[in-house]
Amino acid sequence: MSILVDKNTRLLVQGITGNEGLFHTQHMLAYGTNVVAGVTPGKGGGWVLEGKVPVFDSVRIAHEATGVNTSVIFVPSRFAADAIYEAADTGIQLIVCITEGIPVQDMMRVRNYLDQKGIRLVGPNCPGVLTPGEAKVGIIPGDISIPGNIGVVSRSGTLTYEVLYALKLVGLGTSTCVGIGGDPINGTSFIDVLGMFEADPYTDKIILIGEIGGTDEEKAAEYIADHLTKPVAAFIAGQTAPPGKRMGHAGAIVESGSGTAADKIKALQDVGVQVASHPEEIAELLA
Amino acid sequence: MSILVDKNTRLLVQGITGNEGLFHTQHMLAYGTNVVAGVTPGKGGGWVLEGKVPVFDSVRIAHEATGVNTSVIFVPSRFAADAIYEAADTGIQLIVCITEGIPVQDMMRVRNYLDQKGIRLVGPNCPGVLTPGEAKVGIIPGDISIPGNIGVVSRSGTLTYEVLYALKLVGLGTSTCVGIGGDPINGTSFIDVLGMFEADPYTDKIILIGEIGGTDEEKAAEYIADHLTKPVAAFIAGQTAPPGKRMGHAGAIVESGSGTAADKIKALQDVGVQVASHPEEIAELLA
Amino acid sequence: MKLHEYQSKQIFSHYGIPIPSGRVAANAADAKQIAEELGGHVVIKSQVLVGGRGKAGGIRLAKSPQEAEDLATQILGIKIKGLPVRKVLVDEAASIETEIYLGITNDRAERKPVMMASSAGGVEIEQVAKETPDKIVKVHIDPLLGLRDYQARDIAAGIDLPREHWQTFSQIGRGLWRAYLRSDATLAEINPLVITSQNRLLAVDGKMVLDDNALFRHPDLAEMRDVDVEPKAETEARKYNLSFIKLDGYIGCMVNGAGLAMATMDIIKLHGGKPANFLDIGGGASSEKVAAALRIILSDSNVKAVLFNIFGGITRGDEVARGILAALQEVKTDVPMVTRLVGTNAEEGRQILSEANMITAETLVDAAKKAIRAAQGGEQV
Amino acid sequence: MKLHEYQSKQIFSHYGIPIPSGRVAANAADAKQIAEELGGHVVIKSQVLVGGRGKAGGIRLAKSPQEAEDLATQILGIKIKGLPVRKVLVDEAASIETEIYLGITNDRAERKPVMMASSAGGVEIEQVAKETPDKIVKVHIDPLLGLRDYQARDIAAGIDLPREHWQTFSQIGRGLWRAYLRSDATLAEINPLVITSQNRLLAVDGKMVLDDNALFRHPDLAEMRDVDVEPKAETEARKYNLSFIKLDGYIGCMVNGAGLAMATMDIIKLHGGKPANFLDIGGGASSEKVAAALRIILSDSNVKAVLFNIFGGITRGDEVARGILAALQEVKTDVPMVTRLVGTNAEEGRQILSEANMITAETLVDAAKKAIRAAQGGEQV
Repeated sequence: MSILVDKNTRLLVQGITGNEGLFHTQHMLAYGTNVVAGVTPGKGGGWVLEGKVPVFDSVRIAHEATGVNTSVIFVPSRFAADAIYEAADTGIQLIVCITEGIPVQDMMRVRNYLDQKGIRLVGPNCPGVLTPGEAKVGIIPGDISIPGNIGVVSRSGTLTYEVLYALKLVGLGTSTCVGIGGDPINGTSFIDVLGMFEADPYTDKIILIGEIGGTDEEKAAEYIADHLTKPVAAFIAGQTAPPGKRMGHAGAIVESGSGTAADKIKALQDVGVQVASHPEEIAELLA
Repeated sequence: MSILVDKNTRLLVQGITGNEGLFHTQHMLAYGTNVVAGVTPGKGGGWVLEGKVPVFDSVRIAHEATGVNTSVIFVPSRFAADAIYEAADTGIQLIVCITEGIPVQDMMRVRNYLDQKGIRLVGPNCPGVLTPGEAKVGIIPGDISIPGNIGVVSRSGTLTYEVLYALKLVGLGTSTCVGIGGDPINGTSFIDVLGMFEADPYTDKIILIGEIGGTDEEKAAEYIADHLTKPVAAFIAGQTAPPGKRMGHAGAIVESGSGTAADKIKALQDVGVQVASHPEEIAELLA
Repeated sequence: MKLHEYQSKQIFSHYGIPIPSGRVAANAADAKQIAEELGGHVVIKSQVLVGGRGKAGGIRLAKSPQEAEDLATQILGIKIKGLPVRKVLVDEAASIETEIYLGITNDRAERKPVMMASSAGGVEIEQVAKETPDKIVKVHIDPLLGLRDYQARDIAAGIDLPREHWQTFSQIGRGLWRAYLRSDATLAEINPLVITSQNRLLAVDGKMVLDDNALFRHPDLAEMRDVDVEPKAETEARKYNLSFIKLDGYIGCMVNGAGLAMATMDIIKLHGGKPANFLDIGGGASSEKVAAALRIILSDSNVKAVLFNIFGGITRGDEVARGILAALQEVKTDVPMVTRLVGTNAEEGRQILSEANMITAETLVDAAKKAIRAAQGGEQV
Repeated sequence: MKLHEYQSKQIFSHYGIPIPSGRVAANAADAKQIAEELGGHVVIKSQVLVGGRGKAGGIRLAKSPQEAEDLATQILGIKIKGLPVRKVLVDEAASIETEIYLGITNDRAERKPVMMASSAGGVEIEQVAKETPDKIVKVHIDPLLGLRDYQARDIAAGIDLPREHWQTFSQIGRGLWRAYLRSDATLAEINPLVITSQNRLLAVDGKMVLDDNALFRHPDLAEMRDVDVEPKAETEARKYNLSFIKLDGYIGCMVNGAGLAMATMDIIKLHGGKPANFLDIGGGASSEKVAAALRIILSDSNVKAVLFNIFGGITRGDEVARGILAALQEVKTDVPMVTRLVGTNAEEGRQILSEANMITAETLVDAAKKAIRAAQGGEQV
């Protein structure tokens, strides 16, 4: 159970025949995720991974043939916005976009379009969603986390893996881990996921992993104060980041003095969130 | 009471200082319509019609200052789409656009935008809405109709006046007359108005005045069969119109054999609507 | 406003759609010259704004510059559906393997542009729609978002286009969308879009119709209007902002309002007459406008009577009557005139007109009957 | 990617925004020549990608071509915030009555572009935002619909622009929106937009920042990149698709993942060290990529130790370890290396590395401490 993805997920992989798509489809299948179809335009009619997953020319055909309900996108950045529209127009209600480097104006249009339709996008530029023991949608390594009662939401990739792994090492498990992605405009915010975790009976504690740039963490702090009853611990990366520089993630930038780690940490601490001074400490805070 | 406009209408006139706008504002005021504000960008701060109506620079300012709830638009066609967006973005829930000649691609964008926001547009290229004895929003002459129980909905202007006047001559009155306009893409369809009349306790009978082009009348016929209990009489103009030519109205054109008067008349007759052979006959059909 | 094939294809080319090499010629010598430049093997295509050019002998293949000249001479001498051919397009001949239809138009019912394609290209889409509707693939385009790439691919798959062509087809689809969008077209179609024996996609024939209401933002396109091909009277009417369409009857009509104008034509027909035109003089009715309209109506020698049908609304009937009288001072004629004035100040208006040499009527039916009788010479006053 | 003033203004001009006459010059003789063409009264503006040019003496007025040459010579010799001036823009001098700010940027929180204006132009908008926030007018733009004319007028009214300028201001607003949209900008600002003493609106200074991720669709704009102004190491890193930012510390960092890379820098700082760089080597970790990254890190002579922090996820730890070893074969160095490998096959990876001459660590804290100690010469293995 938990949130977003689980045993009922019927997954479509957009861009399944690309290097990334194929590699991670293999890992998702190995984890037990119910990958039912893939799409690569022009390659419909074939199968991949020794006949395990059929490939279709379009999301519409894949949807009609297999009844997918979730899509994960691995297509290159210049085609990714189109892939999101295709999934959305076909009526897929949950879209997870792994692709990094989508132009930000494309994402503003995509996000405004999806909001009108009420369709949930996770990402882009994210590691995806993992519900340990049930489904892995994206690229989070499956073996670094065990089932448990801690919900994890993060803007980062490997930093999140650190935390999942640190939790596992002390015997703590995860209900669902959601990577919301490092882009300035994304589909799902901290607040969205915090709300889901609060409502989820399988989640008892929450970890939030933020970083510099934007004000999503500050908004999350407000939301925590107003709506959350479950304990939250956090870590914010980028205390030493210089202003005006993008730290790898397109969204990780301190602009005009706003979006600093110090501001975010203060906002979270002000509402009673424990903020770890380094990622490994989070496990201790929740232990 | 009746539909769309009444004593509670607080009307804004967009393009109030233009020839058309000013002339018709005078007539609307003379009729007793509650015209509370006008907008002409760059002329804010003045008054028109001997201090009867204040002029503002923008809809937002007019709305804040006077609490308008309905707007009627008289601005030239190249600025009309922008005027609709301005009214819609300010949160005005009923917009009546008189302007003729708005590019059809503009109207497709406008209509799709308004549908997302749930805002009602009547027109463009329409004579407006008249609820006799209560409010006149647009250019329908006030003295050709008396209050009564007949709802009139039409794609035409003067042809509608003919019908209102013919009704008046035999002592029949109108609940509300709605000119939905002669453009191929408009804000309000026959179906929308038929539904309102069916729900309106002040309307007992309905007149529908259609013309060649499109399939709005055919859809209205289906809707009448499925949803209407009140009697409907109709007239369809353009039986002698040659194919492929726009008959004055941008939307009045028989294309690829579709949109003919014969098709529309048959569709209406098939669902029991009495169709007059000439406009003056309608009054007799409902008498 | 309809564009000629050569104009439409120029626009297509601007948006990256591949078209054959070629140029337009107004005389046979030029056609020969162009054919020489193109290597001799060309197609000569009459540029007239009607369909069925092929059947009418308006499209011919030439194997040499000399043959091109001869054929151009022939084609420039014919009329197609009554329209004289004044220009021919000389295009490099393509060897065609497959013909596809691809077009964008406005879907009124859905209030969105719709892209349509069919593997039965080279035939008018209306005919395909009637005979084999399942061969047409349709995709609606979100007017705020524009055509998406995946939609173009869906269409390619829908018409069973070989996969090797999907990418080029998508580019052509995108180009057509941009041509449609940026020209404010109401129709942009490539018919046929062919696959050549060299396995290339090529827009061999094209058609665009532009939104007259949007021409103000396309002065370059507005200049493309070919006024030679429309009745002189319609060109003249546009000058005065009158909405006029010539018909083949004998009762001239002058009406305020498009719907009422159509209803007036209908009622003339209902009573056995034939309208000579559609004419909406719009709001107001200044004597200049009425005079211009009257001149245009009377320029048609078939017209045996004129029916004025005016609903006085905001415009008062007596004013309109005076406008008509002033116009009659200017335009001398002995064609009988029937006037029906209704609405505001109609009584005063009728008074004014009856003092002039005009037949007046009260109802529309009455007016139609009187006009028909007058046209037949039965009643001069 | 930041554009120079002269590049930004070229783009503005393309979209119909009025800019002063002027050209860019790389030497004083050209500056003199341009000043002559412009009539002598010009402004010489250093083209460097930082703010505060005026205060640094990088913007000067010249009253004659000779003065222009002299000033250009001076300005082309200075550095502004560490950046050498390699080009000057020579613009016709405008007599300025009023200075306005007008800009478009992305509002992350609203997920929409936002147009901002202020009557306090000529000052950085951040400063206005801090000191007199009520002087800033903001309007959000629907990304699917684009800037509406009424919004531009609302802004003009909001900053109390005299009405006579509203129409031109709206045109400039529309032009700026199109420049922003069609260049895939993340920032497009005119500062100041001035009203001249001839009562004309003129974009006297401008700035654009483009979205690096969108440059693939703007090859013409991509060519505008001025690689002279960024640290050589960053140019080099871009070649290998490495995300690298030079800092002023002494511990080089090589990490997979941007968040983890930041966290690594943070923890070095937390324990009293100073990171020399941010570096994300991304997924995988081929020996070529690791080698390139290592060369880039070591090209900074301040670097006294290197910390590898790798989380083995899909990429296995032993593979990464071999990549590092192979890279070390290529790049000979005696700078001490600390490696922390966690996750999948980390144990095997650590084994491989400890056999080489590397310091290994288990936790991030441990790694940071060891790297700091190594940098201070306290521990070589």
